[in-house]
Amino acid sequence: QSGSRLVVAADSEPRNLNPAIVASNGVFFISSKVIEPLAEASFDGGGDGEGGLAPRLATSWEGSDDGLSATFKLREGVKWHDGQPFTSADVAFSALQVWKPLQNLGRLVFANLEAVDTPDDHTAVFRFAKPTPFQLIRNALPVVSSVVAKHIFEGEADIAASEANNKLVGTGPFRFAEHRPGEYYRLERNPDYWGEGEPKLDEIIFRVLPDRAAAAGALEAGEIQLAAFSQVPLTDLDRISKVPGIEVYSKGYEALTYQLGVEINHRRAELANVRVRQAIAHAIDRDFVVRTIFLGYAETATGIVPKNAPEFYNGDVPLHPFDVDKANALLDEAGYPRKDGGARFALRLLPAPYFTETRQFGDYLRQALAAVGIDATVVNNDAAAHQKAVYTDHDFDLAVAPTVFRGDPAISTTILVRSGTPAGVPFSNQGGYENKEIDALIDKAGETVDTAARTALYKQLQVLVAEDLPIINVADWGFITVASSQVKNVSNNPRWAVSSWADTELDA
Amino acid sequence: MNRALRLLRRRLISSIPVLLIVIVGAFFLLELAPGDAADAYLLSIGGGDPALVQALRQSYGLEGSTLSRLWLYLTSLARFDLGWSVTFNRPIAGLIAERLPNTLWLMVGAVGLSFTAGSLLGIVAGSKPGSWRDRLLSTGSLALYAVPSFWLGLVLIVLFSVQLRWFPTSGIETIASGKQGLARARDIAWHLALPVAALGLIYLALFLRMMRAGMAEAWRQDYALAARARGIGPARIAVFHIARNALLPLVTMLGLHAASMLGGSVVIESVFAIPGFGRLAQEAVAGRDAPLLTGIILVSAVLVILVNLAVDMAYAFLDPRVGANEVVA
Amino acid sequence: MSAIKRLLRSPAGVAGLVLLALLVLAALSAPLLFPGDPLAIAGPPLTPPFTDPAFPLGTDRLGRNVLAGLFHGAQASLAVGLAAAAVSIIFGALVGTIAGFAGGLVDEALMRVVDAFQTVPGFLLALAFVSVSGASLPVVILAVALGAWTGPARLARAEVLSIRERDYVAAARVIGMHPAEIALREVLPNALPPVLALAAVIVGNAVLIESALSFLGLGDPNIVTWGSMIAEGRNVLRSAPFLSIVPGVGLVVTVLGVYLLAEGLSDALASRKARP
Amino acid sequence: MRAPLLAVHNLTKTYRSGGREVKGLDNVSMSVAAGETIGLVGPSGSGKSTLARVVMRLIEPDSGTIAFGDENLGALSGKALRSMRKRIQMVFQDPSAAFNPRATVADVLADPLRIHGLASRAERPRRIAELLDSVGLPANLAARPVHAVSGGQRQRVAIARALATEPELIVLDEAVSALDVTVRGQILDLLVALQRERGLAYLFVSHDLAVVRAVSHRIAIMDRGRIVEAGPAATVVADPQSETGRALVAAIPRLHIPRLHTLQPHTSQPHGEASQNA
Amino acid sequence: MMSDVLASLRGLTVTYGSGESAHVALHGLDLDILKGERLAVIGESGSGKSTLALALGGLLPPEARIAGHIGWPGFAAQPRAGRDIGFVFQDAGASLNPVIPVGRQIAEVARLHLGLTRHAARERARALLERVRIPDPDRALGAYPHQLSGGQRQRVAIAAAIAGEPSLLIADEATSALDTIVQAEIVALLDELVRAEGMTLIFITHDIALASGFADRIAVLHDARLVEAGPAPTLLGAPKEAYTAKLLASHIGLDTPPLITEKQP
Ligand SMILES: Nc1ncnc2c1ncn2[C@@H]1O[C@H](COP(=O)(O)OP(=O)(O)OP(=O)(O)O)[C@@H](O)[C@H]1O
Ligand SMILES: Nc1ncnc2c1ncn2[C@@H]1O[C@H](COP(=O)(O)OP(=O)(O)OP(=O)(O)O)[C@@H](O)[C@H]1O
Ligand SMILES: [Mg+2]
Ligand SMILES: [Mg+2]
Ligand code: NI
Repeated sequence: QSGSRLVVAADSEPRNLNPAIVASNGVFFISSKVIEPLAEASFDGGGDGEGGLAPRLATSWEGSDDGLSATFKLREGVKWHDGQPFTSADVAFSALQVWKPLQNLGRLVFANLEAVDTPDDHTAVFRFAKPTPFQLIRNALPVVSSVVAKHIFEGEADIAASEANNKLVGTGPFRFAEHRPGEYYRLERNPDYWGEGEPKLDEIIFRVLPDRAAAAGALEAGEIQLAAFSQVPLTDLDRISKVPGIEVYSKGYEALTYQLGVEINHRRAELANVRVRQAIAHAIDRDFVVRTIFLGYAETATGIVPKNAPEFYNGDVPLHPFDVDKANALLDEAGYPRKDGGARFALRLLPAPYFTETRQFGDYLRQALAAVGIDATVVNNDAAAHQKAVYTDHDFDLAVAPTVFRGDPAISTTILVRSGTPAGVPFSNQGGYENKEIDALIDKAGETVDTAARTALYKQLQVLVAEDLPIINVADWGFITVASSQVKNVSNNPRWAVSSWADTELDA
Repeated sequence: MNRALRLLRRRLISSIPVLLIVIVGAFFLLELAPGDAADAYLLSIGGGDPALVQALRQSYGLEGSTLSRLWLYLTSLARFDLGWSVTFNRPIAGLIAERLPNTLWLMVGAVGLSFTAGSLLGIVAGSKPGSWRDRLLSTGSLALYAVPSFWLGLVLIVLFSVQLRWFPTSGIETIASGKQGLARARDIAWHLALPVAALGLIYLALFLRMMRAGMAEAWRQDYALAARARGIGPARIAVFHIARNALLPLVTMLGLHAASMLGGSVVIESVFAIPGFGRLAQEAVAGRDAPLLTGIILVSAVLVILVNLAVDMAYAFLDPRVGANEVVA
Repeated sequence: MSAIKRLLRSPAGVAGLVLLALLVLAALSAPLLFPGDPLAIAGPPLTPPFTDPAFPLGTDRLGRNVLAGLFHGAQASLAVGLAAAAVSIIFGALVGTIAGFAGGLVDEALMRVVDAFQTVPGFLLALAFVSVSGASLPVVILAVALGAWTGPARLARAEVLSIRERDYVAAARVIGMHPAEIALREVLPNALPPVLALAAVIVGNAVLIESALSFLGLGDPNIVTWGSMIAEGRNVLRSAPFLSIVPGVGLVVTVLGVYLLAEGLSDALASRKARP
Repeated sequence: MRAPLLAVHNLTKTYRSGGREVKGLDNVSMSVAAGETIGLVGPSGSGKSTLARVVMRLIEPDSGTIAFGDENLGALSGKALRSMRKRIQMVFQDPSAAFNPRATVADVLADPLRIHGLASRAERPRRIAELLDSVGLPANLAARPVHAVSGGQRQRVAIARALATEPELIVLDEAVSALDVTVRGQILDLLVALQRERGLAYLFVSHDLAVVRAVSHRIAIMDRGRIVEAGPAATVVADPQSETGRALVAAIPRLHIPRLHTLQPHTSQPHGEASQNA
Repeated sequence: MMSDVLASLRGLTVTYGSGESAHVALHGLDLDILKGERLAVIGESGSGKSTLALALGGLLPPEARIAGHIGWPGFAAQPRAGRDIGFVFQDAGASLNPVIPVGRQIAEVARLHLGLTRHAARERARALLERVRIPDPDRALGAYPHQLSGGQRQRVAIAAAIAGEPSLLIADEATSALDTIVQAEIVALLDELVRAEGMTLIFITHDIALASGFADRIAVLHDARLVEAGPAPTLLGAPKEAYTAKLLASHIGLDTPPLITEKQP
């Protein structure tokens, strides 16, 4: 059908739109329609016969037993938006010139990538200097493997600063048409797309709407048809779900799980005491948080791996259920009795500023801590100041962090508890926590090529973390998509909002 | 008009040190803030490693001292180059040129609305001080003034966009409509109706009350009594003799409030998703983009100075006494 | 007739006084009527008003008592307003007076600084300042003062300049009074009242600016202010409008009160001037 | 003639405003002897107030000298100038503008006593009462705010303030112009009496030649910043030499009391007719 | 006919304000104003002179309450300010609108009361400026009040007051803000105009000498009451009331004996 235009709310305009360089959801949200990864997350089977991955630019993948190579068979007959053919040279270029040296997550995943062999136009063989678990590569594919065109970037002195990063040329179902800063991005149908009968839409417009309440209004007024990433405030969902012609989806974010965690500065004597940390864990009513702050659109967390990652999840860990008396007893035991005023000690609590929920949880945590005699002051910073205070200057006692589980614990989870990360790295262990046992376990898992053995190590890690609580995980949450009922095929994969939308349709 | 020219020259000369203070102040404000552009960026992309942080700092030119950066900035300003925005990865001049018109339209609309409606209603209210009409108008407008603008904006959206669907909820024009010329102007006006109302209604009270007070004051002047003594009717006195005198302080206030209105648009732009100056400034602050914020503040200061110049000219036009010492006859 | 008597005679002034008295009463009684932290989670979230006698005005998103917030918010709003007004008046009057007395280069330099602050949109400045310094009550107060001190500075300077030319200052010089004494005893006491009358306007603006900052997420999270209540309530503007209407009414009453009082005050001061 | 008490030489003062220059004083020289009253008259804007204020060192002249007794008054500054002020005082035209709006009569009179150390704190109430008495005011007026007494009384308070430092010269700038005629007569009588008792000298500024004539020994006529004519009061009035002098004399309204020669309505020219060609 | 009564005031009482702050500015005034006469009203500050003038023109402020009766036997109907009664106030600078050229201010009156066209009214304004002896009236038409000297401003105010060809002209301290030289000029002008146009003049002043110069009759006000009124020669030559005599005695003229001994001490 023709003339179908999908208007979507977007809440930010990334300064670098190239997903091969910036692997973040804000970038993927727009660019994933233009630039494709080797494989995408899926609710069902994958190219290697195992669950969870669907082929995109790669049709199949296989890792060697020694963990020193991985082979990708590439899709044939794919053309770049400018008409050039897509070949293995593009993959090699992307991996060696972009993912490994430039990409925020690729730098870690491909740290040991040495070379990419291209025996033919449709085969790419990744060679690693040290054994690299294929489980990790595989899990990371949807996030780290966005392929860019070699002929576009080749010869650029500084790829990271290239103009081409914001005028994307990809292989995806939509071509980048225009960006009116502050107003919208417009993507148009790629008539030469490899997917048969795809894309179904003629045009996608990402309309920049920074205010969440405004997005809800625009949706109701019919000015936009879709708002993903909870752009419609959770509190408004109950009402808006009753508006005829509007659907609410909570599926489609399974591989984009955000984790609400309390980061702890272990340099504070009180917080270095495990009893105090346990007391704090007991002081938090996780059910209340899920029910009231997330209005049920979340799950209580048991540790650093969310339930949404069944491959690694271990629910059989020490839990710290909500128990104010227990918390008080632990604090008394730890040697911090209530003083005259009823407070044991004072803390500074820095909630991360980017989500309403993290802030609200900050407000809640202040109250929860007050109930056990800890006097917390909430410090409200903007993003830059928060980054500086928590991750560079370590000038905090507790921080609320929305960390992301990215398919494999090695990508962005173990960094939360492994000691030795230099200052300045966000969402890493900046609390100065150091546990030899945990460090050794993480290092071992990093070298373990065998999938089962590696998985077991991570399950054990969850137990250790739950016992010692270097970080307190409270809830795991996804997002909500609200769309006009005209929009079809919504939320049909675990990373739907940041996938290609090749099959998304709009009923007349 | 030689007295106008004299005024102009004096104004321009005295604005040079003012702009210098503004530039240096704005620059330091962000330079001294906790966190820099690299910090802001890193969080926005969800993390990275230490080497990336280093690379970012280097590519943003954040290595030298604050003073050396200020010097660099000033020298580039001297070449009429506003610099490069790391947040947007674009030249600042282009960025500002793109956003400024939207804010200007909003301001012009809001000022036009509040000034004309305010002064007209002020004449109505001030022509009979103490009457119920006067009380209603002046207290009612004050109540509007006391409503936070963002809240008024949201209520207008709910009422007129979502419920009645008379106006669009947000944006400056219909997206990707391809409209040109007059059709586009109409489209923009239609989009601006609500934000202009939200901002204009707030300031309406200011002008209304000032006009009303000015009218009351002017009525007490001898020339009002003299006009009555010459047999001129009250309506004619109000409109032809008093209103113009009462308008003078309003014009002055227009200049004084130009800056505050520009500030007020920050919130309105955010509510109505208008890609304007205010939002750009917010993003500059969030991104710790000192050159961008300085550029924005500099341009708004220049704008305010220009408005004040225009106000002075208008004042000189309205009040023959300004700057004149020559004696005729 | 004293200025106070005249104030009590103007309907605007009396209305303003009554509104503000109510507000002060609410602020003072807040800790008595609602002891404890008004931010404490007290009941089920989003209780509509007039349904639960324990929460006459309902509860918010997290189950906090809206009525308690309203009363404690009065305290915070008044505190922000008064402190901001005090800071800007004191600082502004100081700068203005120095400029007025010193004249010459000092005057010129100070007035250029005043100009600079006046050409920068005050809210932009406040926004940048709070983002950069971290949102806490003192910072918000300073941010408001940053945009508000120029008014008092200009007015103080103008008053000093005009009073300096009055005959009674000349008379003081004639009897040989020391310039410092002239400044302190003859000029300042007569220059300050109109400057003080500006306070009311600043209080009103401060309350509004605080609410706008809260709207943009830059309020002090440890304190209830009406601004933060409205800012939070706006997310549920449609489903629970009372959450933003209740504090909104508080805000309107406050600003209305201070403006009416300001009007009454300026009338009272003006008629004193007009007296022969 | 004795050495003059006040002597000014070649005083010049030019006001600049909006690019225009106005000669406030143009090369003015004059003197006042002890115990003498000099009347200064002239049309509006002729520079009378400028001269009075320059003499008082309230306005700085562009050039010229001011000598008072043996002192070079024009060159004094700071403490020296302030202590010199004891000897030369001033009374202003508008009795309501010349007092701090917050002061009481006692405050006003205590200030000069305190500043020049003329009376200890304990003696002040008595001195204030004496001062009030010397200008014909009751002592109980001291507690009243200055703005709560009548215009005539206020001008008496102003004179008392000037007398407090026991000066040798008082400059009176239109000191009686704002008063009703009946009050004006009383104040003039008071001034003359004080002069007789204390040997005060006055520089009496007024635009009303008749009043000046009534109280001055000598009269100086100013026009456009210059002294165009000066001489003994009787002479100047009887036979003005300057154009301005003649115009001033002609313009004074004469009280015309007819001898009841006719009860017909009056149809003659007004008595100031000569002014039309001034 | 000199004895025709133009206006007759009976028991005229004007009170400002009410309650405890009420202030009686005129108290039981009985006075006839004769057609064609020149009546001088004298009195000290606050005696009620301006109040009387405003009451005659119906221009009292809203806070004034008026009692008693003002009859206008000299007019067919209630006289209108501007058309039948012209006013000149003390401060000419303040009684002219600062932002309107003086020519327009005069022409406005002429258009309003004489029904002239815009052009004719302008011509009349020009003629009036010439009549009040403003040099270069063509230029003065477009001048703003601040561009004129004090005396010229008062002349313009007079021109505006007589632009409607009123038969009664009230001049309230029209000369007391001016210096003596200019005062004499303006008095001469008024005197001449009134005679030439056959207008009745009420000349309000605090200066008894000025009044004595050209008034037919004089009314003396004191403390809100009419002390006495009568033909100028009678009143000046043989005042009936002590207050009038005191006013006369207080006058200082050139022939008043000096208060000092003229020799130098
Ligand atoms: N501060 C000033 N700035 C500019 N011009 C001034 C100033 N003071 C006085 N003048 C001008 O200087 C001239 C002399 O003024 P001055 O006040 O001395 O006159 P005067 O004789 O006292 O007049 P009057 O009788 O009206 O009081 C006038 O033309 C006046 O306009
Ligand atoms: N609008 C008013 N409100 C209250 N009192 C007034 C008002 N106008 C005049 N008065 C008072 O009424 C009395 C008479 O005033 P009026 O102006 O008639 O006096 P006047 O003889 O014209 O005095 P002057 O010579 O000072 O002009 C005065 O005491 C004055 O204070
Ligand atoms: Mg003078
Ligand atoms: Mg009067
Ligand atoms: Ni005669």
